[in-house]
Amino acid sequence: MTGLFYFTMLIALLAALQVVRGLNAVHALLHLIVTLLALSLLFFLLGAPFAAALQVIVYAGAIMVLMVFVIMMLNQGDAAVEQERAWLDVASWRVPGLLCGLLLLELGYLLLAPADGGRVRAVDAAAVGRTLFGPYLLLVELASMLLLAALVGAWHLVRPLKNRREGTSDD
Amino acid sequence: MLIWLLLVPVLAAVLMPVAEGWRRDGSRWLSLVALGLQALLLLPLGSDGGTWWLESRTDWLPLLGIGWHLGLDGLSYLLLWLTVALGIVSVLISWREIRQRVAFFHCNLLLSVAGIVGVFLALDLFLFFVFWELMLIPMVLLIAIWGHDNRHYAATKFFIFTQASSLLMLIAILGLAFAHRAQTGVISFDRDDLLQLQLSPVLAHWLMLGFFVAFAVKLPMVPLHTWLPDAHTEAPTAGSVMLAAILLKTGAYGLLRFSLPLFPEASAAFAPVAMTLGVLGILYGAKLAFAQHDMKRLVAYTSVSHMGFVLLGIYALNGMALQGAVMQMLAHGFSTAALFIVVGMLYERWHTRDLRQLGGLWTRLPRLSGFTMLFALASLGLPGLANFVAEFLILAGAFQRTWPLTAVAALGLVGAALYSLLLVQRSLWGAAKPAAGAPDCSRREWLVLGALALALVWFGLHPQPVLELVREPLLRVLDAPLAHSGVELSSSWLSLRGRGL
Amino acid sequence: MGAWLAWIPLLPLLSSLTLLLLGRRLDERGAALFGVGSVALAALLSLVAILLFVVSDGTAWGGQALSWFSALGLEVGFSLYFDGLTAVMVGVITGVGLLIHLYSVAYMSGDDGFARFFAYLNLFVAMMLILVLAGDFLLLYLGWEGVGLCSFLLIGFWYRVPENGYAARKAFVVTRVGDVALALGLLILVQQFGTLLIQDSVGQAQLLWADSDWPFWVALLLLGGAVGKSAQLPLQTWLPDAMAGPTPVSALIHAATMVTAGVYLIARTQGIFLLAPDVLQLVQLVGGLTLFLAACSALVQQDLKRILAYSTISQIGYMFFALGAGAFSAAVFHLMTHAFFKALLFLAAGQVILSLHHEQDIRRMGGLLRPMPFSALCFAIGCAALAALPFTSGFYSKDAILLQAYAHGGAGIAWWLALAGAGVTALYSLRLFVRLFLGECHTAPTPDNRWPMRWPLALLCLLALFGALIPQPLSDVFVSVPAGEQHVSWAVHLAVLLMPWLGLALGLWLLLRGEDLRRRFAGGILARVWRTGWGFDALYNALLVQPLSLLARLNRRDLLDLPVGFLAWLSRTCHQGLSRLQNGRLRQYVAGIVWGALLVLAVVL
Amino acid sequence: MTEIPVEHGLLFAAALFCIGLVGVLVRRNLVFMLMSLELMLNATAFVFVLGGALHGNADGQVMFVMILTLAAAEVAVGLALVVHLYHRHRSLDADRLDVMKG
Repeated sequence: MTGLFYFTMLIALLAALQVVRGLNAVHALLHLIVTLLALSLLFFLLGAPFAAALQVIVYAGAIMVLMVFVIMMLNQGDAAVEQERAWLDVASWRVPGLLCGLLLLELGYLLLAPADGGRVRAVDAAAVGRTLFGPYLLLVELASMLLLAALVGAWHLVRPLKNRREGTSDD
Repeated sequence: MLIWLLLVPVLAAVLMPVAEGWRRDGSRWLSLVALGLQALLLLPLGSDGGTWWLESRTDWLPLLGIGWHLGLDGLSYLLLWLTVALGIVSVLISWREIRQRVAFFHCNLLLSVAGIVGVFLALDLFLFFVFWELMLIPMVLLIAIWGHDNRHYAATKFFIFTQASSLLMLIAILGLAFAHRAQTGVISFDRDDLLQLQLSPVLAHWLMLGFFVAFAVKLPMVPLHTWLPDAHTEAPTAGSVMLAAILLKTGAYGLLRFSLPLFPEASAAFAPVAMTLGVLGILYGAKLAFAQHDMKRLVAYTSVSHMGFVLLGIYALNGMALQGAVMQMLAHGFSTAALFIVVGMLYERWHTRDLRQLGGLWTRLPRLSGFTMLFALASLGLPGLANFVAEFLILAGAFQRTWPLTAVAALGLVGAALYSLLLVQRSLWGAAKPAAGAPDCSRREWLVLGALALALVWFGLHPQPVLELVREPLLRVLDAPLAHSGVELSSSWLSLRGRGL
Repeated sequence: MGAWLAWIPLLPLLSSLTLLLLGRRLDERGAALFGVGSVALAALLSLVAILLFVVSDGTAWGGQALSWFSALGLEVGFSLYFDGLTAVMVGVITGVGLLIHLYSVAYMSGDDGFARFFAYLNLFVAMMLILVLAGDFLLLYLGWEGVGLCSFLLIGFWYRVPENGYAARKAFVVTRVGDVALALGLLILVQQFGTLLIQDSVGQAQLLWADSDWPFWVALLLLGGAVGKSAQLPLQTWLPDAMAGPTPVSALIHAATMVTAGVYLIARTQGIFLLAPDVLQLVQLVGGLTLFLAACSALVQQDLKRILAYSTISQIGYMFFALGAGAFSAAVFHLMTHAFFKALLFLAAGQVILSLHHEQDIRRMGGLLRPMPFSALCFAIGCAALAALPFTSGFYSKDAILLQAYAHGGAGIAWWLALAGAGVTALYSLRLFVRLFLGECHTAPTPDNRWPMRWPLALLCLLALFGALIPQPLSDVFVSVPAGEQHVSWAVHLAVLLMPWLGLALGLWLLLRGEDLRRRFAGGILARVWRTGWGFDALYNALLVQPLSLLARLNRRDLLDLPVGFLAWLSRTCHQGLSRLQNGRLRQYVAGIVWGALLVLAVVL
Repeated sequence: MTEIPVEHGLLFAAALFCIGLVGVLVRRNLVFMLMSLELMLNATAFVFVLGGALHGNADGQVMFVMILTLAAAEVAVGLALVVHLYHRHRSLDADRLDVMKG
């Protein structure tokens, strides 16, 4: 079981690296989905089956589908890959790599200091539901409002440009 | 009664759009009516022997000791007349010059007048500060909207200078209020209450400086004068008139009404410095005026020079000099405003203020030139015109305090001759440069200039009404230092050498 | 008494105002009627006043007519004072003034500023009368500055020529320097006595200032004012340039009346000057030096009016010399006679100039005796009086000055200068006459037969010849200065009498040798120095005018604005620097956040 | 249940987060930046779930749900912006989108 855990972690990290390095958007997206699925497995292993399910359904399902659609809409071909290759020269990696490496070092130093192991305990969906609609009810409402706002915003932004020109004259 | 003096211009300002809709020159007529109404309100007022001719006191924010405390005495009365008169003049001279957003222009003008009236009436320091700010904003707008080419720079500079300095005054006012709480347990912004304070010399000194800087910027005093030439040059004529004739006077008024009575010892100790700065202003302003090519800028620098006399007179701290200072406020109000109006009229005709492009105006516009000559002569302090009485009294008063400084200040008279005659010579005399065909004074222009000329001659030959009017208030200002301080002023710094100057 | 005296200056003043306001609607006749009529009335009134004064055996009239203002600690009124000195001055001003007004009607006819000219001229007469009638120093100061103003306006009367404007401004500014000194003197009086009434303050000075420093300072400052107005050293440079004005103006203002105001002032405040013998010595020295230097300058000038201008400076120098020597009444006497003969000379010169179509250079004149006999006669009389030839009015007054001065103080440097000056005066008078009227005629003058101009000249000729006979009621005015012990010997008398003849003889000798003074000195440095008025103009130009205008040019933009501008620049620069960070690059923002996180973590660690 | 040291889980989250961060910093293509952002969100979400599992209560998973919501909203709006910007500028280069700079 522990072995599986570490193996999944490795897969997630490798897939994530591929996402960051990838030149083709669709390939990167597929790697991202691999990462998400790996995380879902990790959640399951951590005794959070509800989270794992949500991760698969909502994240890997709904959200990623949305991204696939958009990538299809943008319809970038081989030229885009060449573009990415041009943008991702070695020089552009240096500073971000350095920064993030430092950040990782600092985080690692922080996290490794108190070596205090512990057992993970399973929390089932019912418990999550009770908490969610108990003390966190307000948060749920707020989240729903956030989603609504995002919906309206997204709709507004992707209205065909021609209509926008006629409706308002904001540029 | 007093509240109506304030309300009339405010109401008129609010009604401005209505008047604009009523007829084409509606806003101009409404402004005239409002100012005329104010004049009518002022007309029947007179002294009843007490400190204040009229006083009204209502609570405003009693918790903070802020009251709606207004009072009118001879000094305010005189300056209110000046305000109303020059307000009317400003409306009249804008008749042709201002063509855009006319209603808004007059709205600003009247609001500014309201603020100035408030400044001259307020006896509560908080209220005073409110009015002080109120008169500033419309003025900035007048410059920024209807000014000449570089108006935004000038308006911003004017705004920052006055705002920064009035911040210092606000701090000083708060300091006074808290000092009052420390002594009596009650916070108060009322001038009457604050007059009773016993301040430690150090505190008094710093608070006095706060007031002084705010008023000195408005005055303006020389190193803090640099906003003035820009603001004057870029403002529309009415704006320059209001600035020169009235707004600058609020600084001197503030010194007389608040700075001197509230901090008698500190002011007396500070007087040598202030007088030196005044003399510096006289000479420096004259020197800069002499160097200018831009006629309006020249007149603006003469303002610096003339107001240096006011500063010198106020801090000479004796009756003669104070009366002279008030007289100078009045005379400068008329003469400089008149010169600005003349420049405005020339600009209207030829669209230039550059002395190098003007010249020989006597050939082109004999009547306007005659007026220009008269006003230039007033500005150089020719006896028989109002400025002379003022300058002589100031010098005579200052001489009793310190003769070396006064002797240097008197050189300002030579400077005045230099720049005034330069103005006359370069604009009126010589070969006629501007194109012919511009009309001489219209009837409206004649009326305005004639009235100002008459005022200058009248107060030059018969300044007694003014001197009478301010005698009592000024004596009260002088009483304060003597009664409170017990410092023997006259002998200790008859000569400034003793003070290490 | 007193109230109606105010009408003497008021009449010309009102006429002046009328002309200023309505001048453009009046034709020349109307303007002349106002201009001359008002002065004639004023002259009539002053004649009445003088007669009444003499009849009432010479007690001074004074009186407060109206209050001007009363401030805290100072009261000033429009008060008038009339005594013998005033009588002389008023007589000279209105008398000579009337003649010059009459002359001007013809001289100025046809000028498009005719009404304006008379308005200014009337204003001048009014101001001058106020000056001499004033019983209060401040009122005197009003007249003092007023005449300065009129002088300015009239020098610049032909305003289209730029040089006239400069000359006018120079005249006003230079005299203003003196005026400031005068004003400071008045300030001392205010401080000490709290009053500016002339008689009161002089009286108090004599009572209270027996031994103090104040009389020295007051007298010195008053002298400063007098020196400015009367074009004495060191403020004499404006007068020759002032000749840019129309000739009647030169006659009235810059010869007969205004420039003698300084003499009047010192004579009026004799009480204070007597308390300050040092200053009185200075007055004498100033007068002596001025009269000699100016006479030398007059010797080599080539402009007709400039010769007369330097001669005026020189003659006023005589008056100052006399005042300083204690010969007050002699000074006033010379003031009067000088007014007569110098007005005569100027008006005659005006006639010549007009006939020669505004030619003023004496090198292009000559031989005018035949075409212009009347002018020649006038000049002859005027030059004779100027040179103090016997039995002319100038002879009596100059004799009086030199002899009284000797009697009071003996022969000091100033006295020798004055004596020598008398010779030089005769020399340049002769030169002037010879250059104008003898020799060959180079030009074709129009005849000088305008009678309106001749009448005043004829009267002035009479006055220049016999003016010395007019009695001066000065006996009560001046405290008689204790006469010195100097015995005036016959030798002194003889020297004074012979000195002008000596000058004439020298001139004639040179003339017979066929040499002209100008040619003799032409190449010489001395002549050049003399011609430029001893280089005072250049000196002041280098010392004062140039540095001042350089300063003005350098600091036209107001250096004090720089710190303010620097603050504005600083905040704008900072703002631009910061706004560069806000560049809209998303990735750099993120990098910024990461840097921040790194830092915070590093601090926490 | 699984027996792993907490810090290993946390380290994994940190590593994932840093990878995502590198992506945001390095990529100029907006779509890739959004994907990297998803990585970072997931890293945080993992920490929450881990914490909840350790303490044995549901709060961690509640927070996960919230992050999920947030991610959904963010992706919706973000993608809408991407589409819009692509229409306007014909490019997905983040460095070119600086027209609002002061």
